[in-house]
Amino acid sequence: MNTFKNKDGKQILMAMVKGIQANKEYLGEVDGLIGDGDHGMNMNKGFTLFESRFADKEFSFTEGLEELGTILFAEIGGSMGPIYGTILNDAASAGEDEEDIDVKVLAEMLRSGLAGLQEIVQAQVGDKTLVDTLEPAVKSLEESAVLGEEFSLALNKMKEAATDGRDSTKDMVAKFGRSSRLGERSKGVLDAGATSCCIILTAMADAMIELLS
Amino acid sequence: MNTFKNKDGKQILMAMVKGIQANKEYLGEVDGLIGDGDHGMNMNKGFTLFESRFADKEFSFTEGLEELGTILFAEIGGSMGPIYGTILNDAASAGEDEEDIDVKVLAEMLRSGLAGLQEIVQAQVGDKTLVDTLEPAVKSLEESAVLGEEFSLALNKMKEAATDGRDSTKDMVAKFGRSSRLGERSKGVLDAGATSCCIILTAMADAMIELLS
Amino acid sequence: MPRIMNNPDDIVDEMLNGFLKAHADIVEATDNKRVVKAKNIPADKVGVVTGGGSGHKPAFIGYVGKNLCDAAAVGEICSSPTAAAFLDSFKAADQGQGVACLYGNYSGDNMNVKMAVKMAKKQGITVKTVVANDDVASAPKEQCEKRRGVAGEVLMWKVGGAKAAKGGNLDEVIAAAQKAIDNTRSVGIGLAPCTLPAVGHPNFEIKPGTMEVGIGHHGEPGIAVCKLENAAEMAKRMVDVVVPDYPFEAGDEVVALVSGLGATPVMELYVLYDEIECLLKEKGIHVYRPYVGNYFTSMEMMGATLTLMKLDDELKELIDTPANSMGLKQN
Amino acid sequence: MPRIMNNPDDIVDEMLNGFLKAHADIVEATDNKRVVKAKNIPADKVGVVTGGGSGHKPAFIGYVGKNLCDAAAVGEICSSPTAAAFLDSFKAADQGQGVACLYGNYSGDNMNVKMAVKMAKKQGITVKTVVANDDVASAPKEQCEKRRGVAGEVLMWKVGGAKAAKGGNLDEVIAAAQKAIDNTRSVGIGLAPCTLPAVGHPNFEIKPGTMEVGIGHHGEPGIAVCKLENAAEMAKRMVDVVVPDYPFEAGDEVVALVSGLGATPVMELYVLYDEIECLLKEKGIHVYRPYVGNYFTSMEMMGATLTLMKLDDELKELIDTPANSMGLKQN
Ligand SMILES: Nc1ncnc2c1ncn2[C@@H]1O[C@H](COP(=O)(O)OP(=O)(O)O)[C@@H](O)[C@H]1O
Ligand SMILES: Nc1ncnc2c1ncn2[C@@H]1O[C@H](COP(=O)(O)OP(=O)(O)O)[C@@H](O)[C@H]1O
Ligand SMILES: [Mg+2]
Ligand SMILES: [Mg+2]
Ligand SMILES: [Mg+2]
Ligand SMILES: [Mg+2]
Repeated sequence: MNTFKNKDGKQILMAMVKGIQANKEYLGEVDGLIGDGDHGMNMNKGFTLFESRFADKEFSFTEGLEELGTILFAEIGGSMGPIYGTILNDAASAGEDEEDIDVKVLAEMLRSGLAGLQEIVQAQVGDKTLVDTLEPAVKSLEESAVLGEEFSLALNKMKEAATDGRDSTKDMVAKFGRSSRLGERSKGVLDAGATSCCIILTAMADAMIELLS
Repeated sequence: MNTFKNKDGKQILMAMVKGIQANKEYLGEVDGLIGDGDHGMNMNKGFTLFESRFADKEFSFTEGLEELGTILFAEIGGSMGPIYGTILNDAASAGEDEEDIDVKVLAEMLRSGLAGLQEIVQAQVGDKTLVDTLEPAVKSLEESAVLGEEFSLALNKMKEAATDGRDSTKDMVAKFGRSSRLGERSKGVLDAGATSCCIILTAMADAMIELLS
Repeated sequence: MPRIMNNPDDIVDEMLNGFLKAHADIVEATDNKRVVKAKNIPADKVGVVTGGGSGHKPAFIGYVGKNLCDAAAVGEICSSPTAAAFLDSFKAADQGQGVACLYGNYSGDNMNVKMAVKMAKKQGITVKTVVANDDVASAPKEQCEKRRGVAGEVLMWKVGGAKAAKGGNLDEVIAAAQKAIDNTRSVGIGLAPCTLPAVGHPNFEIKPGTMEVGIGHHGEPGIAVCKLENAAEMAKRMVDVVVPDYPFEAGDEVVALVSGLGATPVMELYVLYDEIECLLKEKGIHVYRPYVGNYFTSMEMMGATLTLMKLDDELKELIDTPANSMGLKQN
Repeated sequence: MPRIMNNPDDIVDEMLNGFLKAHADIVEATDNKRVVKAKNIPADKVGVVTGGGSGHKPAFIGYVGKNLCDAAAVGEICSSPTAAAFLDSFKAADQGQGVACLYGNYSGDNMNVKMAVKMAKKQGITVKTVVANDDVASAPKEQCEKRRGVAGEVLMWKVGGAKAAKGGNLDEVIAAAQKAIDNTRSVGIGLAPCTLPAVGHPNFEIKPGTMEVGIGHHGEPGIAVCKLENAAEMAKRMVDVVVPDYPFEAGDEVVALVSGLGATPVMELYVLYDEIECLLKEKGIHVYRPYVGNYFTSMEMMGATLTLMKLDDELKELIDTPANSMGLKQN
């Protein structure tokens, strides 16, 4: 299949939650190296709050993204509230009228999320933030859509692009956020946001692939 | 010889100073076990102050005791200021008119110091304080005086009495001072004041023995 | 780190409960449990708001009170409050004369404040902002818009709060607070790290026998790691960072604020202040008003910050205005 | 322990230099460098004096000020001031109406105060004393004359200072201070030890994962070592020691003072106070006035003390009297 039903999307959200929960400690460690060590905790708090409120409810993929985004935004604060809140909410808005999600719709949703983010932060590719994961992931999906590739193939390619993007942050000097004050000292380790973004996109893609098969 | 000249007593005082300085850390450790760990520091501060003010001056044994006592009393404070200050000042007063110091004079001096102390503290033998060192030491000197023993022999006996007295505090329960709040928990270790008193008396006796020979 | 806490996830809410009970004469709760407001805000004055992550006591809620901030938004430990909390703080502080939001330069706070200001505008509340960037060690002077806000924020709140209390309009309050922070420079020296309660181990390291010069309030590394120095040397190092940056000069009158980072005994802050005051005097810089104590901390970090603010007549008057909050009481 | 200091032997003198510079509006030096006095002591009032070892900031000099103590004698770290310092404090405080010396029950202080009182008498100054013994854990009730004075001393100074300020004569001041301490009970829980600067290593141990219930302000062990508990359990343990000893009963109005021991973040004190207030409320005990903060510390010890004082009309009035010192400012 090349599409899944938007209304079947709950399990995708739940997989994203599991991805963050399983990596809480790891994300804290990554953030601890050049940030303040709370990234795993912040993300886990928001995603777990979503889980506890919505595990027993029915919701579509876009509804789930919207609710998760709103929780991050309104109840978590920090940098992650506005950043992931904006990405998720804007992605949800772009897809909320769709019954079926295909490569093209997903690409448009994530592009919309990224565009929303870039309205509030100035970070570009190369600045050692989650933009370094998200931008190549979105681009990969867009290319797959143009080429008319299979959804699963597109998702696997996106995962690779996200992973490469994440890894690319290792040799970068941070330009935004807490670690930007380190200058050259910020080199040599992954960016925490780029890492969590890769975890989220990977969990999402894997859950979609399962749904598609 | 069975006497030494009061006016030759500077080296006795300097030996007492060295005794405390050499045991600063040790006294701190002993006090740390059931007190607050500052006994070595407190004693060292007072004795070293005395050294720095009087190393270049001439003074007799009783003058030295008086000056050391006054420094402890007026500049150190804590418990040691009044306690050793009183012992030393009262001992000095009892001997200040003597040209020659013999067993009897020394016994009277230290008895006088102990009596002065007991005017300000209630501790008796058995209460795990420096009284447990000082009282048997004084008694030993008094006995030697009655028996007419050689001064050196008397001093060696006094050292033994002081050491036994110090060691006797090990199995006692503290009744006064900081460690008294420990009750049974104060058993098993020496009392800090009993230990410093033994160090002072031993250094004093050894210096006197040297002076006598 | 042995702590007095229950579930670390609840520490901020429980702290707020205790804070509100302990200081009921000065502050009160609002409908948003992450917003604390001053009691009896005088009518018709410009509202003054701040906010930031928790774990910095007395900052931020400890500066809500008379002639200081009217409301504060409360975040998780070391994490910006939500935009919603900032918005509700604006509402709690607004008396129809607009709101001055005086906060520190951290990316989370910047984003959340920006969004809250937008939302407030839609609801008819005018909010203007001043962003504290007093931490010299966090960026070179040419990029001072990147610098963090640290203990200098306390002086910004003092000045902005006093200006509002004296009847300044929104632009005047903003101008005074902006002048306060523009005239202010800080630097911190860290001696031991802190631990996020929910993480349980320090998230950075200061090797025994070393110190981190220019450390941030969350352990952000500074400009140099060097061997642990004595108080006189530390004082010189701090003065040598802060004084030339502004620069403070002979004849200047300043506020000098020495704040502990949390676990350093207050006794040691006085030792440090004694050295600093002597160095400033040597340079002909006169301390018009000293503040020494725990004014802006990072849980149980050890170390201290030095903050200097150059005074003019207006700033003197505003610094001298009485104030009453948990963190700052002045007659 | 990374410290901000120069030679540890000079830390008290250097701290005093910084303290006097930082609080020149409240205190001033005297001819005895180990005696600090309040500025502008009103004529014709009873003098109020305290004193004790250093390292307990704000105690003792932090409670010298308006409507509090008029002078304080300063000792070495954790060591009683000399008799001479107490005597000079009496002289600094005396306005011809006699002096109330309000201090804590430690053998060094007892000896030095006793001698100083004798010397003062020879010089024509009448001094009467109240010895604080509020620490429940330091001796059984039958031997309460052996108990240590801890944070309850702050309330004794507050009450005694206010009574003197209101024109009470020496016997009235002594009676009020004695009533204050008789109505007061405290207990401390220690989570981490402190280190004497000149010694350089902690002089006692609190094993990780454990806590010392009933710890003294110098690390004197208490009544039990138990596993580290959460805030709710610690609060219960403290309330269960303090409440039945006095005993405080339903309908009682109390002052509740929760003080940090030094390095515990103030945030955690609020968490603890929240729990304590709930437990007291359950018992029908009403907190008339809470104090939460670092009121009596032991350098960088971690942990907290709880102090309760039963109020009557006189004590309420005296507790409510404004005060101004470094450690306690109250309008
Ligand atoms: N201004 C910014 N622009 C883009 N991304 C940012 C910015 N600030 C922070 N980030 C992202 O947020 C991540 C850190 O998140 P987190 O640790 O949760 O927040 P905080 O930095 O407030 O502690 C960084 O690794 C980075 O990817
Ligand atoms: N009330 C007292 N009576 C007799 N000796 C005492 C008393 N208080 C303390 N001491 C002696 O003082 C010693 C402790 O001295 P030190 O550590 O210098 O003072 P502090 O206890 O004030 O820290 C104890 O070991 C004990 O011998
Ligand atoms: Mg972080
Ligand atoms: Mg001791
Ligand atoms: Mg953070
Ligand atoms: Mg001591």
